[in-house]
Amino acid sequence: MVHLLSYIVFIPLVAALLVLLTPKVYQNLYRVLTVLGLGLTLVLIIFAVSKFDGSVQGAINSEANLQLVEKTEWFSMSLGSLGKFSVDYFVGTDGLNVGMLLLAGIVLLIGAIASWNIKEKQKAYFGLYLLLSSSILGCFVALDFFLFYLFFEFMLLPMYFLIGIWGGPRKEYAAIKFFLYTLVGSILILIVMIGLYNSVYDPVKTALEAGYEASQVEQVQQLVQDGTIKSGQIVKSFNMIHMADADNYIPGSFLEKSGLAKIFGQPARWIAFLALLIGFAIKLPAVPFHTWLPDAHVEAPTPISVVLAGILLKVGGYGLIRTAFVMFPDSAYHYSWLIGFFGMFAIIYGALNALAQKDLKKLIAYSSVSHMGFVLMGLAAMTVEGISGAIYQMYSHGLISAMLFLIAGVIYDRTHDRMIENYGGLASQMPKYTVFVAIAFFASLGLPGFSGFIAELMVFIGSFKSSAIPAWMPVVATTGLVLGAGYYLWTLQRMFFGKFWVKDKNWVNSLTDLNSREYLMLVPLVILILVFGIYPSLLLDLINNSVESFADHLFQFRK
Amino acid sequence: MIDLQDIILPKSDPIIYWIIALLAIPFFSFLSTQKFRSKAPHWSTFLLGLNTLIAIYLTTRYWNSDFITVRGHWFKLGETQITYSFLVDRLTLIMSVIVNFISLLVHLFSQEYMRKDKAKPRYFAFLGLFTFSMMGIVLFNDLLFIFIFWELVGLSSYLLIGFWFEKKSASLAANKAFIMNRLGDLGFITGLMILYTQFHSFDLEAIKSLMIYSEIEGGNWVAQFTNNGHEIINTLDGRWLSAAGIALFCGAVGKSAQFPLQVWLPDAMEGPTPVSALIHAATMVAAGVYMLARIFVILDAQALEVVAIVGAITAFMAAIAALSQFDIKKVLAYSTISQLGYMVMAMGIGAYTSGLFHLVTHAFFKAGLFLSAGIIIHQLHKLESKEVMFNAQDMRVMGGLRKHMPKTFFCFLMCALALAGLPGFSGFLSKDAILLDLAVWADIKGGGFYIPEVLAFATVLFTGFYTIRMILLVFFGNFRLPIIMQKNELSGRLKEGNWIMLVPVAILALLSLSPVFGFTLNAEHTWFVEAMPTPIYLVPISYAAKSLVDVTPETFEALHGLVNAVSIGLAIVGIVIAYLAYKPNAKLEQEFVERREPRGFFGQVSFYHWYQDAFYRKAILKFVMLKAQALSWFDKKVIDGIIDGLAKFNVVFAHLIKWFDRYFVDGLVHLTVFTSGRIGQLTRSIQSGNVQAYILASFVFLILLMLYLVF
Amino acid sequence: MPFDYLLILGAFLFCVGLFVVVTRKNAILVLIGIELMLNAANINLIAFSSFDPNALQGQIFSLFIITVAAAEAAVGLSIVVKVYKHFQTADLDKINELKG
Amino acid sequence: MLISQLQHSGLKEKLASTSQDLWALLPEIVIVSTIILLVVFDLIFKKNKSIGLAAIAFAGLAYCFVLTIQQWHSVESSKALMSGLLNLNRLSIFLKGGFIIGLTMALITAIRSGDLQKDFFKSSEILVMLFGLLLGASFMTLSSNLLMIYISIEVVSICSYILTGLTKGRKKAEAAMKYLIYGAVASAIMLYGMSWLYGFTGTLNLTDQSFAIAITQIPQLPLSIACVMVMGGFLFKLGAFPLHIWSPDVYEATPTPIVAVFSVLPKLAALVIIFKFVNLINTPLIDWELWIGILAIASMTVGNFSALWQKDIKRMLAYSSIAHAGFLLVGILAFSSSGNQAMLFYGSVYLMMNFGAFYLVQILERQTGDTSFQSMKGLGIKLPLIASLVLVVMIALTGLPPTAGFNGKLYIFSALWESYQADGHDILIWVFVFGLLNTVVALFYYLKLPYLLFFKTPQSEISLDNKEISDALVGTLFVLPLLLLFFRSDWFVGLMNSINFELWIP
Repeated sequence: MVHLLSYIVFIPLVAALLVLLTPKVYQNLYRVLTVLGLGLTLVLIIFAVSKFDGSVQGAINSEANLQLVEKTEWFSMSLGSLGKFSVDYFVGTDGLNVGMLLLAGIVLLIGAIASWNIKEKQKAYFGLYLLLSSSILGCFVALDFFLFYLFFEFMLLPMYFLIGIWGGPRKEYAAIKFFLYTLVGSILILIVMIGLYNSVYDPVKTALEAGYEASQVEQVQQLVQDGTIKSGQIVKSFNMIHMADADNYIPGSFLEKSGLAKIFGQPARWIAFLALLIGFAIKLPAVPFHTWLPDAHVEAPTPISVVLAGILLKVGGYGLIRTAFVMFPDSAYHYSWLIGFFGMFAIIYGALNALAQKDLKKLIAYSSVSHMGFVLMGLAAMTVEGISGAIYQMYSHGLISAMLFLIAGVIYDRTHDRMIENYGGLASQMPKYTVFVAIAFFASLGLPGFSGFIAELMVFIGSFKSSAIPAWMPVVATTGLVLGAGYYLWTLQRMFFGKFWVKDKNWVNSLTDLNSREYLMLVPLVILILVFGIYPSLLLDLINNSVESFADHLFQFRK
Repeated sequence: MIDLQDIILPKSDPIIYWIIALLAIPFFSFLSTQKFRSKAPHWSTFLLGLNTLIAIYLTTRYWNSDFITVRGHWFKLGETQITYSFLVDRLTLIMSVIVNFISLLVHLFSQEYMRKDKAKPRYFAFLGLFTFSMMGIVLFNDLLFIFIFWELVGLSSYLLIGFWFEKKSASLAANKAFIMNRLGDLGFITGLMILYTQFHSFDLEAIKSLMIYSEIEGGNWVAQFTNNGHEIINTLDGRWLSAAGIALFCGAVGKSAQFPLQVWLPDAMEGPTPVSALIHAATMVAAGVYMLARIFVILDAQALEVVAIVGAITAFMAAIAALSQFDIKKVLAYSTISQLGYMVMAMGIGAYTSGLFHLVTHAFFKAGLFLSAGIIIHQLHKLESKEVMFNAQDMRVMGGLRKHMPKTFFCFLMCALALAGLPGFSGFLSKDAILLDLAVWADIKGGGFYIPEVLAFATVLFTGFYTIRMILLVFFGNFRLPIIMQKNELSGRLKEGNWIMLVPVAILALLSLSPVFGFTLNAEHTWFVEAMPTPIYLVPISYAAKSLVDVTPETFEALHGLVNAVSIGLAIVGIVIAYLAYKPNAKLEQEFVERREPRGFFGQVSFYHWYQDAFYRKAILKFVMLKAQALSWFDKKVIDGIIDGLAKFNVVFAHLIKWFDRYFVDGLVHLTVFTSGRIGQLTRSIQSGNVQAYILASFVFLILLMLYLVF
Repeated sequence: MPFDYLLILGAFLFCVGLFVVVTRKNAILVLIGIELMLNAANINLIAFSSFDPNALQGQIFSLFIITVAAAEAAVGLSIVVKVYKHFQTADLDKINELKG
Repeated sequence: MLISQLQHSGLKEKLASTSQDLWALLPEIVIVSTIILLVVFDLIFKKNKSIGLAAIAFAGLAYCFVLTIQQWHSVESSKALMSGLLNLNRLSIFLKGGFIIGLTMALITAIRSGDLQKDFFKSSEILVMLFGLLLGASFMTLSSNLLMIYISIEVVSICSYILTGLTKGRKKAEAAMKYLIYGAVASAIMLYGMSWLYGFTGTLNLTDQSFAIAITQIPQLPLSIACVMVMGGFLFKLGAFPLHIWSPDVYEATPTPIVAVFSVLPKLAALVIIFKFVNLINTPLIDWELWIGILAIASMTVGNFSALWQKDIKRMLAYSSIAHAGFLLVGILAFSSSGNQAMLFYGSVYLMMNFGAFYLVQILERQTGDTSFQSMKGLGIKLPLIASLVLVVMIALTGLPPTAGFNGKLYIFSALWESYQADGHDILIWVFVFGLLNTVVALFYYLKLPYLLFFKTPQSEISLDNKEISDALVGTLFVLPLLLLFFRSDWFVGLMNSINFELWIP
């Protein structure tokens, strides 16, 4: 299957079209179509991941590292003396995004099953949902910055409507806040993209343009450096892989490696890195920019907050790795202390906030903020363990937070109330549900045997071992574990243990135990969390080589 | 230069099947017990019996063989290979026998104890889970895996303490236990981080062999080794070496309830008594000491001092606290903390063998004490009814039970005397071994290091005191419950526990006699001490502590007699004082019965366990909760406030722009529209409709154009 | 006759023609004015053709001009007749309904 | 050149060379023969001759088009014909092809024009005159001799006077009158200028060496007077400032198909002549860039600003054609090969736009009866397809992206920019600024029509004949190239690159 990735990305889109085309009378056909579409995508993803062999060696900024690559010219405009403007449809997978792809496939399918009983405006809902899924999958596999940015922006719209229309009481506020936050972020990313675009050229295409063979890349790069190939012939490109390679920068350009250009005194590369960092940190969400997350989660309907927490936060993390860290390794090392600090701060700040929350979903949202702090710290460490820990954390947190939100959804669907103190002693009323809640909570607070522990352990040993961030940071961050245990067990104790008590009497008969659909969603997640907790090399073998070359790529720029 | 890869090469050994069996059976019991609804207890007991047999078989077979390790690869992290490895040596064998045997006895005891409780399958499943995780700690020789099972043990203790989750206090105690353990685990993880950074592996064997090669150069701790080819040199500040030791010890502090993290153990008594017997007496709390034994060789002088001091303090504080408790289980809990303090202190001073010896003996007699207390509580529960409501664990309702339950009394007495450390009982042998080593250690160290010795000997006195006080209050004098309840027929109904509860207690009582370990008063001659020589330190010389091994036997001989005399004397003195204070209708005994809590500062301090619990609740917990509230307020008000403020500012700014726009820009636009309109009118005006006007206009324009161009 | 007198005559005729076209009201008189201007150009051309004796391009050109002028006059008069039929007048000032 | 050939070669050789040149004029000959056929057909048949006439007309056009294409391939560089009278090159062939296509589109518009169609094909007069105009226009592109220029301009003018006045109608008569008088005066002025030029250089043939040499000797004042007067004639034909005043009245009155022809054919032909004239008279005395710059700015401004107030669509389109004339002049202004290509590209796009626009106006006129804006209100709901086509054309006329109009303007302005960077003449910057300003102003009045069509509610119930689908189909045929050219402009640019703009072969 040559165009495997394109099929994966565009099958949900086709399904969306089908959903839009089927008339309103076949009401319940929509959700069946959605589930089928996403199910097929997941099968393809699993097939793709199985074909992906982890042993491929290759520098992170060379195309040798990529697999399942599809590269065709999308459109190009010649602007006379300003050189050629070319954007190509360039998708591929390497260690960094194979995990994300798998996670996206799984969580999207579960989200689709979870939205089984969405009642009003089904056609719009499932259409938007499929649109969202295809843009997410696209975003993960896109390797052309323009394409990546297109999908990144494309995600915003359906999510805005999904929260805005099917959300809770304060849905408009939450949807607008989410939209504006991410928009501001994406503007920063856009600026850097443009800056990068006009300082990076595609050696292969320039070679063809200037009459050399495609293979003489080094010679062409040399020629461009000493200016023999004029700017008219240079073919600019959005290709992320080329952007990562330092000698693909046009001499004297804005973001050139030697960093002559200055903006308010700082080298341009640093400012570009900061802009990307802030842009994706908003999406991640890192602490100062995280306030949209609790609102968005609380107001979003359950399946949407599953997808939001499950995958959308990972797009921020993945974006950080793919754009900020790969393209600006020198400035990444320069700011590593800052990122590490913010990561550690996020862990503790998120945990403390979760401790004080009254609303179960808000609590889970803040716990996501805390867990995403691990990703930041892992990346700041820039060691192999740290980075693979960060990727593993993104993967495992995706699964765990999906399960957590499903659990919150189970209660909300029954009683439309999420306040923790309105319940007591649910264990005796809903024993099976309590088992799943306990598993989710313990997995989330990092009990060994679940995937969360492996990720956190790797992040800790990675960041302690790294010379990029001081040793006290991981040690202070470990207090996050205790706080995590604190708020989870306290919630468990308040809501589930003790005598059965419910604030509103007529909830009693509605608080039934899990039904088969909920099992269908929760059991696979539990199995996955356990499997990836006991046997992590399933994912680690895939990402090992890419992470190693990524770490070497970063390491070169360390003093 | 040794290569890390050679050390962590996968090794396999036929024993692996036995090890897997030892692990799998309890886990299988955890999984399958729920299915056997009513017959669950029998099934899990059968499984545990099987496991104990395997353990005993292994011990007999491999007791004299050298240690066996089995290793395999778990997953690869960049260059470094994360492995799992098992180690079977004498210590592992002994521990596996103890864990399985006591777990078996507790299973047997629980048959009866939990007979009426409908959630029995869940109880036995959790017991199975606990035994599985305990075996995990014992068998694995890999710090990471020890940590993993460390937390699983914490989880199972959480589940068991909070077994009766309807009781709010039980779930609160479970929370406290888990969080306290977690606090300790922070240290454990930090220790892991340090050792991994230095040696790129968690495997204890690798760490030990690499530790030998690491040196201290000018205050820096340098480890040199090659990892499949390319050479690695890791340098850390020398202080991190002791920090690693102390950090790992924190893990033990959390688990074995040492100062300052020992507040959770007394509250853990909320759980069923057999659970306390198994977990909070014999096995789990001992896990900390076992882990210390495992990492004993990589602790440097600094760390060992810390361990010794903490052990001594804990022993002393807990003993004091045990003096004035009402609840029988609380007394036993504090006594456990105190005895654990002894073991940790032993490890701290380098008395590896005597520490372990005390661990083994303590496991037996403390489990016995707990189970016998369980029988008493169980029988008292039988007396409860609607109108007769009382706390079955409170010693004030007991009294004079030796008439009603002679057999329990006899076993209780045997274990209590072992606890007090009277000669003829196993407790005496192990405690004296520790005290002897302590004395030698104090002499060598000199200076301030006499304080632990003083604390230790004081603890011997207090131990004797509270043991006998407990015996007197429970078994002597008259049965106080009917007096309080004014129902005399109650004393008639109090009968002896049935045989299934008495057999385990009896076995444990027998095991707490000294002949089990050797017909001698001197610990040196017991088979246990010979079997377990103290290993030498592998830490770089400049940081290593002076090991007791290379102290000449003569110094031991010199102090031996003196130490024995003093310890026996103090124990007897403690007993006599207790007898005088608490013999039936003695002064203190009367006070004890009426009042809610002991009078006097000393009594208060002891009862409320040095107010440590109160201090924690008020200071730390309140502080954390306040901080959390403040932060969430800050988060809501300030950050959201800023953002909303920004939004409001935008709205205001927008209005400003609108006003500016309407008057200036709009004005401008109107202006341009107006002018373009006027120009339009102008250019249109020449369209007067008269062709001659057209011609004239065109011609004039032409001429104008030409004139402009020419001049 | 000196050469530049001819040129002056041509220029004079051109100005008169233009004057007639612009000032006279009647459409036919305007047409006459146009004819005058065309003839002025003719005079010039014929005068100048004296300078290239062998090709006499100027005179050939003037021949063409005469024929075209005739055609134009014919079409112009027929249109004037049509306009008269509609407006009942040939006064150019009246014929200005198309404006703006 | 003409003279030297006449002297030493006898009549026979002369006849031989002319007959040999005749082969190059095949398309023109075909047009003449179609005219003759039309007249004869009209005389022979009495009743229902419209189909026959139409058939002949279309056949003629088709054959002529085939011949032009054949000629396109045969002629690589420019060739002098008729001993210097005409100058055949790819530019004129390209434009001739454009004129033929334009005329066919006009005839199609005429067919679709309902009642007007009767008097179009009732008798052959209008068709004859149209073909005459086509003949004149093609000769205008060929001519490089003052005499030939004058004759071809006159042929086109007279045909257009007749076309304006032919059909009955009060306004038509008045328009014809004005058109004739104004036209005649303009050609008279041109003639007078030409006579002076002849006087100075002694030869009528622009491409002659003696002409080029003589030009440099003439003092500035007389030369500029002569050139201005000659340019006056050309500007009248182009409909640019200052001789644009006739076009609103004439456009408003004459029937729409004819207006379409008026607005394109004479303009582009005149453009070629101006291009030749300006390039051939290159003396430092006359600063052509300044002249044409001012003319361009003036016509753009006049066209755009006065269009703002129009009540009638055709009158508005008249002003728009004045503005576009200004843009075409900008093409010449650049004096570089890319400038010429841009001019030609803009011209061809202008041709398509205008014919499309007038076709659609014709359709709307057929529905509502008149071409005033008020009557167009709310038609968009009734005729969605036509309205959307109108929208596309209007956007093209303004020069917004999805349509070829944008490409045209883009190439014109980039050519201007490059030439500005080359010689830095500041008039170019003024032209650039005014060009952009006018495009903005254009937005307002162009989008007034679609705005009325779509957003306003119709006052009266308009009875619609149900020919909308077929109208729309033909309409899309006209409008589609506009959209296509935006994406694939390089096909057309490729064609233009092959035209070398070298004019003269000595």
